[in-house]
Formats: sequence, C-alpha cells, structure tokens
Amino acid sequence: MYTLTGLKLKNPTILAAGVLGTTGASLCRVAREGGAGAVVTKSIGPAPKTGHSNPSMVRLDCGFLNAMGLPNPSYPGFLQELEFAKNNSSVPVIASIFGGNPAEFAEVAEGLLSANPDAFELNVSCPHAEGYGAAVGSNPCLVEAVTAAVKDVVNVPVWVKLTPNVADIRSIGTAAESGGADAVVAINTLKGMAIDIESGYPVLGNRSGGLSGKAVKPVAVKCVYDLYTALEIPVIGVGGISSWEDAVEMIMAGAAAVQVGSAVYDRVDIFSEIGAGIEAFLERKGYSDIKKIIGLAHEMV
Amino acid sequence: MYTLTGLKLKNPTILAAGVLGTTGASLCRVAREGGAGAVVTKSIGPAPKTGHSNPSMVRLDCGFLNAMGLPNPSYPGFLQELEFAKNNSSVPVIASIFGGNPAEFAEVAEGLLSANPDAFELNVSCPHAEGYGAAVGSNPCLVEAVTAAVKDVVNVPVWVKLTPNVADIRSIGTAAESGGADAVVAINTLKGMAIDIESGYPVLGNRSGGLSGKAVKPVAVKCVYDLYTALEIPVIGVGGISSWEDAVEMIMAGAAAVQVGSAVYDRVDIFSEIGAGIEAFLERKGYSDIKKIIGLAHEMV
Amino acid sequence: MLPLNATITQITEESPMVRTFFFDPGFEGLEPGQFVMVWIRGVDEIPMGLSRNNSITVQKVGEATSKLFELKEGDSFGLRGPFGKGFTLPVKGEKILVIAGGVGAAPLSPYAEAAFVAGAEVHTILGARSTGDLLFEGRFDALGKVSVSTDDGSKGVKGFVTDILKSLDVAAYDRIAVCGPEIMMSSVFRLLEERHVLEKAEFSLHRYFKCGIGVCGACCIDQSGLRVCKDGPVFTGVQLIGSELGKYSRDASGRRVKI
Amino acid sequence: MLPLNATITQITEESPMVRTFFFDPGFEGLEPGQFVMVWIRGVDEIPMGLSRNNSITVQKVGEATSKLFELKEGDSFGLRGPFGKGFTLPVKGEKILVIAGGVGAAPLSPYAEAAFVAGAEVHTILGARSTGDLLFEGRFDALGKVSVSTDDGSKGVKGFVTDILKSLDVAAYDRIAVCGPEIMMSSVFRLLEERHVLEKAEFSLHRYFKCGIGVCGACCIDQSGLRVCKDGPVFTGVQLIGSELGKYSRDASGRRVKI
Ligand SMILES: Cc1cc2nc3c(=O)[nH]c(=O)nc-3n(C[C@H](O)[C@H](O)[C@H](O)COP(=O)(O)OP(=O)(O)OC[C@H]3O[C@@H](n4cnc5c(N)ncnc54)[C@H](O)[C@@H]3O)c2cc1C
Ligand SMILES: Cc1cc2nc3c(=O)[nH]c(=O)nc-3n(C[C@H](O)[C@H](O)[C@H](O)COP(=O)(O)OP(=O)(O)OC[C@H]3O[C@@H](n4cnc5c(N)ncnc54)[C@H](O)[C@@H]3O)c2cc1C
Ligand SMILES: Cc1cc2nc3c(=O)[nH]c(=O)nc-3n(C[C@H](O)[C@H](O)[C@H](O)COP(=O)(O)O)c2cc1C
Ligand SMILES: Cc1cc2nc3c(=O)[nH]c(=O)nc-3n(C[C@H](O)[C@H](O)[C@H](O)COP(=O)(O)O)c2cc1C
Ligand code: FES
Ligand code: FES
Repeated sequence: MYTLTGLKLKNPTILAAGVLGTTGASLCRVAREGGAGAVVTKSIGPAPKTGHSNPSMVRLDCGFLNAMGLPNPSYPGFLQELEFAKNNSSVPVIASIFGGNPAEFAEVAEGLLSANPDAFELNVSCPHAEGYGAAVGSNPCLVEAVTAAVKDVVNVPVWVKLTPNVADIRSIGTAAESGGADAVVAINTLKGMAIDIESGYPVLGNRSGGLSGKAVKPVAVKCVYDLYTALEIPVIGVGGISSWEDAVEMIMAGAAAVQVGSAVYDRVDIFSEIGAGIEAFLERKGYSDIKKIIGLAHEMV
Repeated sequence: MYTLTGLKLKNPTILAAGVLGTTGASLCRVAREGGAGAVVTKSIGPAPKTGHSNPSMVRLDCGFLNAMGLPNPSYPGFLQELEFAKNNSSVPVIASIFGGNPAEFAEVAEGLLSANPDAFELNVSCPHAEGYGAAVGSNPCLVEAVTAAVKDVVNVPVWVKLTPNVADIRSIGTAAESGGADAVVAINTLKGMAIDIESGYPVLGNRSGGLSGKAVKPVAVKCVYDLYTALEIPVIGVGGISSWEDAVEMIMAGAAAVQVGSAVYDRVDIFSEIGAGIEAFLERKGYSDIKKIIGLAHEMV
Repeated sequence: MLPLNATITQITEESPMVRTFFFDPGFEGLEPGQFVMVWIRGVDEIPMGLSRNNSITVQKVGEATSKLFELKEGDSFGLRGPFGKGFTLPVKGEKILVIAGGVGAAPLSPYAEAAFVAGAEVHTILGARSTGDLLFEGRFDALGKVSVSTDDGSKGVKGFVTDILKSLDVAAYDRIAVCGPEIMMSSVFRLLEERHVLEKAEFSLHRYFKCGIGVCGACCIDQSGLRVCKDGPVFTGVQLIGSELGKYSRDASGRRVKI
Repeated sequence: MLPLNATITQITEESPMVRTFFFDPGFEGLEPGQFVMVWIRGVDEIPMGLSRNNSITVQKVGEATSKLFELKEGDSFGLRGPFGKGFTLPVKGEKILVIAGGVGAAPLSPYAEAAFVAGAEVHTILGARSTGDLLFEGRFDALGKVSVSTDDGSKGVKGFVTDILKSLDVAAYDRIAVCGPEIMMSSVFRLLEERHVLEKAEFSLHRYFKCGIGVCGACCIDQSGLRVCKDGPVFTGVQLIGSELGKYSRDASGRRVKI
C-alpha cells in the first residue's frame, strides 16, 4: 500500500485524465483489468460540451496529438458515471474538473461531491479549449484563486494539473501550493499541430491540439524535476510514460506517483506492468521503499 | 533561386545553428556536399566558452537531448572560421550570435562584421545557458532591445531565433518585429531532461537541456503557424524536420524557409534530399512556386 | 498514424441514400468487420466499416456523409485504419449465418465472402426497409442462400430479419454474424439469448467515435467498459450479456441517449 | 540512445598509467577502430577506442580518466556506442602493417586480431616511451612479426616508430593501419606520402568530442570538414592530404590549438 495525499493506492500508477474516463464502467475496467492504483475521470465542466469535431486524436511517429475539446456531459450528467465508478472500483477515483473561473470550478466540485470522489484534480492546463484549461493555468493568480475556491468547498484532497506551455512551470506550481493544493500533477499536453500536406488542412478538427506520448517525456521529466525543487507538496508525474523504466525515471525526477494516458493505446494493463516493473527494480537495486528513489536525481551531483 | 530577406538561396533549406557549424570547413561541407541553401554558424558570444561537460548530447527514442552550453571561441576566435566559410562556400552564411544584453549582442555583431556574414541570427532562445538564450528570449522588452541594438550596428538582415518555452510565442515574435527583425526563426529546443535510472544521475552534464528532432515537430509547426498569423516578416521554420514531407508541412504552416539541425545525424545530404523532395511535390501538385504553399494551412478552413 | 490520402476511383449508387466509394490505395490484410476513420476535410472524420478492402458503403444521414456524397471520382478523402477487431472467420465445412440489416450489410459482405473462400457454407438473412434498399443482395447471392425481409414486404418476408430468424434452427449454424440498426441487433440478441447460442454469435456495434484508436474512451460500453473502437466493433454475444445494447448509447458529450 | 550501464568485470594494469577495463555487457559486431563514449557519472563523458569487444584501455591523463582509475571491479559506468568508422579489414593473403604508438595500440589490437583471423599476414610496429609502456605486445606477438621501438631504447630500436618504418619496403604491404600520438601519426603520414602509399594507409584520429554522434560539429577537421566522430575516427591517408593533421586541433570551445 502506498499513500498519496492521504489516498491509499495499491501501486503508484494512476490513469490520467481524459483517457478511458468517460464512463464509470471504463474507469472500473482500467482499475480492475488494467491494474491502476487509482483512476482520474475525464475532465467535467459546468455545462455539456460535445467537444471539437473529428479528427480529434491522431497517432504520430512520436506520440499523439489530440484536441478533444473537453467533451463532457456536465456535472449533473456525469454524476451517475462517477457513482458507478465509486461503487464498483476498489481504487480511489479522482474527479477531474474544469471551469472558466473560480466560481465555476467550485460549482462543478460541489456538484460532484454527492458521488464522493476521493479527490479532485483541477484541469487548468488543457491547451485546446478556449477560455478554459491553459488559459486559466498560465496565470498564477487565477490558479491560486481556482485552487482556493475548490479547497473552500470540498474536504478531500485537491490536485492541480499544470500546463507545460509556460515559461516557468514553478511559478504556477507555487501558485497552486499557495492556493492550498495537496499535490500538483505535471504535465498536461504540449501545444502542437500537424498538417496534412496532400490537402493543406490541419489534421485536427480544432486545427491544433496537444502533444502527448513518448515525444513529451523529456519535457515532463524536466517539469517534474523543477517542480520538485520548488514545492513542498507532492508532484505527480505524467507525460510519455509507457514503461516501468519511464515511471522510475519520472519518480527519480521527483514524482511521488505517476499517471499514464496515451500508453493505454498499447495495452490497458500497462498499469500492472509498470507497477510490477517498479517493484522488481526496487528489489533488484535493494531499495527498501519507493520513497528512497523519489527525487533521487536531485541528490546525484 | 529563392529569396529570403534579400538573401539568394538555391533552395529553402538552411543548416540550423549549432549543428556542424563550429568550423568554416564544416559549414562549407554542409553547403557543398549537403546541399544546404544557406548555413548558420554555431552561436558565437563575447568571450570563449568551453560549454557544459559531457554528455552534452544524447539520442532518445524520439529526438535528441542536448546541453552544449554555447561552446564557442568568442567572436575574435571565430572570425577566421567565418572568413573561411564566406570565402569557400557559394551559399549565404548567417552568423548566429548571443550575448547577455543588447550591448553584448551589438559587440559580437560588430566584431564579426569584417568577415561579411550575409545575415545575423540572434540566439535569444537557448534553453540551457544561464543568463543567455531563453533567459533573454522570454522577455519581450529585452528581445525588442536586443534586436534594435543589432539592427543599429549592421546593414545586413537580422533574424531572431525564438524559444518555444513561453506561454505565447507570438508576443516574443512581435517584440522582435518591433525591434526591426527581418525574420524570425522558430523554434529553438524545448526544455527537457533524461535520467539514467541505473544510477539516478541526470544524463546530461548540465543535468537538463533542450529537446530537438522528431519529438518537437508538432510543437514547431504550431509555433510557426501562430507566428505566421501574428507577424508581417517571414517566419523560418525549424524543429524536427527530417524529410521533405516535414519541410512541406512546416511551409504550409507558414514557414518561408526551413532549417534542419538534428537530422544531419541521419545524413549530411539531407538538405539536397529535402530540396529535391519539395521541388517534386510542387511539380506533382501543380504549384508554380513555393510561395503558393507558404501558409497554405491558414486558407484551408 | 496520420490520415493517408485516398483517391476515389469509382462511386456506385447502391440505393438513393447509399453509395459505395471505391478508393485507392486499398488495404492489404483486412480483417472483415474492421473499420476506417474517413476524414472529409474541413468537415468531420467518421467511422465506416470496410465493404471491401478498397471500398466503403455509406448511407447519407448528416453533415459528413452529405459532404461525402458531393465528392466525385478523382476527389480524395483522408483515411486512417483499418482499426478494431473484425468477425471471426469460420473454418472449412462450417455453416454460418449472416444477419445483415440496412447498411449493416457493408462490413458483413467481405466477411461472407471470406467465409465462402475459407470453405464455409454461407446463409444470409438480408433485411431492409424496401426492395430498393437491399444492400449487396448480389454479393450474398453469389455465396449461398439468401433470405430476404423488407419492412414493406416489397420483397421476401414482410417484416424484420427476426421474423426469418425465428423460423430457423439456429442450432444448425456454427457461427452467426450480425450487423444492422441497434434495434434490430438487440432483437436478434434477445432471440439468440433465448435459444442459448450467444457464444457462437458476433455483433458489430456502432457508438460515437472520437479517437477511433482506443484512447479517449468516448465509445466505451456498459457494464464492461469495453471500447467499441478497439476491443470491438465486433463483440461476441457473451461479451454483450447485460450490456447497454439496445438500451442506450452515449452522444459526443458522453451523455446517455435512449435507443 | 541513452548510455547503457556497463559493469566492470576485470581491471588489468597494463603499465603504471594504463589500465584495461573489461566490462559487461560487451558489444557484438564491433568494427575494430570504433569507439565508445564512456560516461563517468558526475564527472564527464569521454571517447575511448575499444581494445576488445568488451574492453577499453585507458591512459590516465586528467579528471575523467583519473576518476575511472578509482573504479573497482563491480563498479559501473555509462556506455554509448560503438560509434564511428573503423579500419578496413584485409582479405585472406593480404599483408598488413600495423603502426601503433602508446595507447594507439588499443584500437589497433582488435584490428590486428581480426586481420589475422581473416587470413592476412600481420606485421606490427609497436612504439612507446619505454619497455614498461609497450601496450599489448603479447597480443601482437601472437599474430606475427612485431618490431619494437622505445624512446629510451630500453627495448627494440631506440627512437620512434618512424625509424623502423623508414627501413621497411612499404610497397610490400597491402594495407597500413596507424594510431598513436598525433605527432607520431603526422610523421608517419609524411613518410607514407613521400613513398606514395597514402591510398593504402588508414589513420585513427583524436579530436575533442562533444556529441560523439556527428551532429554538433565539435570534432570537424580542416579542410574537409569531416567529422572525426562519425566520418572517422579512421580516415584514409588520401582523406587527410592537406588536412590539419599534425598542425592544429580545436579545444572544447572550438579554438585552434597548435599540435
Ligand atoms: C464502427 C462503425 C462502423 C460504421 N460503418 C458504417 C458503414 O459502413 N456505413 C455507414 O453508412 N455508416 C456506418 N457507420 C455510421 C457512420 O459513422 C455515421 O452514419 C456517420 O458518422 C454519420 O455522420 P454525419 O456527419 O453524416 O452525421 P451527423 O449529422 O454528424 O450525425 C448523425 C448520426 O451519425 C452518428 N455519428 C456522427 N458522427 C459519428 C462518429 N464520429 N462516430 C460514430 N457515429 C457518428 C451519430 O449516431 C449521429 O447521431 C459506422 C459507425 C461505426 C461506429
Ligand atoms: C576516437 C578517440 C579514441 C580514443 N581512444 C582512447 C583510448 O583507447 N585510450 C585512451 O587512453 N584515450 C583515448 N582517447 C583519448 C581520451 O578520450 C582522452 O584521454 C580523455 O578524454 C581524457 O579525459 P580526462 O578527463 O582524463 O582529461 P582532461 O583533463 O579532461 O583533458 C586532457 C586531454 O584529454 C582530451 N580530452 C578530454 N576530453 C575529451 C573529449 N571529450 N574528447 C576528446 N578528447 C578529450 C583533450 O585532449 C584534453 O586536452 C581517445 C580519443 C578519441 C577522440
Ligand atoms: C485523448 C486525451 C484526452 C485528454 N483529456 C484530458 C482531460 O480531459 N483533462 C486533462 O487534465 N488532461 C487530459 N489529457 C492529458 C492527459 O491526462 C495527460 O496529461 C497527457 O496526455 C500526457 O500524458 P501521456 O503522455 O501519458 O498521455 C488528455 C490526453 C489525451 C491523449
Ligand atoms: C547539438 C545542437 C546544438 C545547438 N546549438 C544551437 C546554437 O548554438 N544556437 C541556436 O540558436 N540553436 C542551437 N541549437 C538548436 C537548433 O538550431 C534547432 O533550433 C533545434 O535543434 C531544433 O531543430 P532540429 O529538430 O532540426 O534539430 C542546437 C541544437 C543541437 C541539436
Ligand atoms: S473512440 Fe476513443 S476510445 Fe474509442
Ligand atoms: S563530436 Fe559532435 S560532431 Fe563529432
């Protein structure tokens, strides 16, 4: 058992927001079959959104590009999914939420409270939803206000998910911490784009979107490394993790736990695989506890 | 023949700064054997620098990570290399320069003038040299001042090379344009890091560095796309280009020409290959001129 | 992978609202029942079953399909795929029952053909609203027996495919492959459930697809959480026991919508 | 690729300042003359020729090599490679001359062995400052004739490898492979140039390496602009005509430094 902001996880791998998180059943499947230590829902907002038109996600040579556009049935519509997940999964279920301002964030959080999510993750980092996500998350004052607003209305841990599309992610992490965040999650996708040269059309329905997967791992490792030096609260690492080696790297950079998104493309049970790989690594190297390697890279000078 | 900020290029592919640009002979080789339409030197500064300790560059699954640390023999030391390049290559030679402030930039530019570089490229974007590069390039006022300072002392075109490690690259591009830049170049590397999990050590001697190659192409395409909408001056696209298809994509995003760096890893004559590929593409699709596809993606709605 | 450029080589009008678009290049090593994501540039990208290794057969229903209907031979669209899990091929000597309703015949026709080539005996139940809507009757005819039903009785049995199915000894078939409107599929499902033959039946489902590659979760079905785009679109009857089939699906926002 | 973890399995003291480090895992399919980048963590990463497919032979000269000398069996370092272009192997029946000075014997020993296995006749000129510094004399001895020179005359000819070379009929050899201090290599180069046999000679060069993979340009030589790390480290004599060899090299900042 592994404790993260008070939540008990059977392993330090967590399903990332927006991936296989639209339905309660899907979240349960990732926990059960996939072996995830916890699961984060699709980001839920104040009003139903159908998201951007397709193509909304494509695979690239290196990584994936997506612009889902935060499709969600709104918090009233999502309650039954969250309840299903809570009732049928044996792992913590974290509700990812978004809004355009502190009041909206608080409204959505309160609206989901009746389903008893184990924590909230605030999406202030989606790069392709106008007025939401990174539009909020690149402004430290707004990040602090949003965090504080949600902390005010809930009694469970609040994680804040950060965007790498800023000059210095530490300032945003610090703002989240000041707002009372229990952890930060880094990173959301990097702004990116692909163009179909046969036609000249941008490939994504939204024209541009967010880069995830293998391509972003070095960026995510650097963000986690930097946040670890700047913050007291735990950093949860996400971005390009598709093997236990990637997870160990992220943990050594300073991640207290990792999230995995795009790599479910390869296999849903990637979580079990990573969890087991980390265990075997700790054993082989004689580390008594995962804590021994969290942030290890900072000590190696 | 192809004209870019007044320079005549035999094709729109340019050697990127810091790659095979330490010596005059090497620059000539890239022009001659490699087929580049123009070449940019290693970034040259006011004083000799040995750069960071090794490892200073490693290949990743996706792309490359480097932290050279702006090694250079200073402008007096580089003059003979630049002269050699100018005298022995039949293509435009652009001097990449850096400094910690406007005065240093101007000093270096003036110091290299006697070798008659065809243009200057201002490196305000290197992510791993304290006090230089991105430290300057994420501050619009400083970018404008640096650009204006160099414009004041030289009569050749001035290009400004931008960092993607900012919340909105357009504001930096606009600052360069206001300072009198003749073109912007986007992008320099993305902040990134890799850790050796066997030992816990960060792999690069400088601990962190910059990501280049395939991994960053979607980020570069997006930056170029955004800059194209915001600026009047040409945008030169760089980042992850390793085929003519990549180059066409970048051009459709808005690039008036492309630079190629990491892909010389595969082959030095990548420039000829890309140049020929673009030509063949234009012919197959019946475009009379490359200008027909510059920024084409913006028209496809 | 990014969408490939597919050029339309031929367009066949199957019925007023259904056309087959042949394209080049086609796919090699297709699993019948797999689908592609068809990108009508500037409009939308939508899933389509493959009716051959180089054709899709499209019913005009809304914006994207209407735009597709405006395209001519020589025009092109973007294509990603083939994706997902197809139907299980029978082995030589097996007897299979193919139950196709409306454009559901599209992914079933290459399946029936592959089954025939594998040496199976193919019996098809082909349903549609009216004679003119019967899709690929000729292709199925060439493979074995075809039982036709039309809603208006203009050809074959008046009624639904289930009306034919009811009268058959389903125990006589080794495999049953089903694709059609969800209402039809759920009737078939209930019937086969009653007859205790779900383990040899396969159903090709439709759900709202976003990514099409098994990552976003838009297409997951209850209670299993299986992804229609990657774990399906073809599921065994057993996988669908107690599922949302015939009850509800989710729209683009993830909201449940009654079937 | 990222550095692999190589564990030191054995350390052999070749002379007071030269040690061979055997490591695990070794490389398969090594081209003799290729090098690796050896990462002494927390210190530096430096190029080293491979003296076997699982060993490097290191002269202690500065910070990184000193740290390496502090490592014990069971310790490990990071390893990237093998990189670069090695020596051209002779074919059966050919006669080769190997000219090795100091630690230059390191990359030449696996070359001479591979040449021997290929059926060539191997003649080695081995030079060093003193008897105790002669590297791999036994390995070369096992392959054929060895002519020794020492600066102090403690063994063989007193003087340099060129003093032996002068007296040989170089026309009798099909290939000549050279590695050693640059001063020595440039003397050999001039001698072979005079005798018009540069086209059959190959030289392994040392320059300051940063990336080691042919991208950064730190190691390029004049006037060709060839990269020692990727186009070399082994070059033919012809490639080096009119080059900077023996004249100057560049330091870590790119400044020219007289040899
Ligand atoms: C696996 C699969 C295979 C299919 N095979 C075929 C086929 O062979 N022939 C055929 O005619 N149709 C097929 N469809 C249905 C086809 O995808 C829809 O008819 C098409 O998307 C309608 O697009 P539209 O823009 O014209 O309609 P819209 O006006 O956008 O919507 C009409 C209805 O089409 C459906 N639809 C729209 N977008 C999508 C989407 N992204 N994913 C899924 N459904 C959508 C929804 O039910 C929607 O209510 C298949 C669907 C799936 C999931
Ligand atoms: C292709 C190649 C193969 C080599 N093979 C061998 C070998 O088999 N055995 C052996 O003992 N030595 C070999 N060397 C030389 C070896 O790399 C240097 O002795 C070593 O780098 C010294 O490191 P240091 O930190 O101990 O010395 P420092 O104190 O850092 O420097 C001493 C000198 O070593 C050289 N040096 C330092 N760093 C580098 C570098 N990154 N690249 C190149 N030279 C450097 C420079 O000339 C420098 O002046 C080879 C060099 C090259 C380029
Ligand atoms: C299809 C898709 C949808 C996503 N949706 C969300 C979302 O709703 N909220 C959010 O905070 N992050 C979202 N993300 C970002 C991921 O949670 C994650 O931060 C990012 O993909 C990097 O991790 P990865 O490389 O493991 O995918 C989404 C990513 C993908 C690929
Ligand atoms: C080894 C290396 C050294 C570089 N040095 C410089 C430099 O000195 N100045 C600069 O402006 N950019 C430098 N760059 C950045 C490149 O010019 C280019 O912007 C970046 O690598 C992205 O392009 P690519 O993906 O084609 O390599 C360097 C890149 C690499 C890989
Ligand atoms: S459509 Fe995204 S998982 Fe199926
Ligand atoms: S060391 Fe970088 S090119 Fe040779």
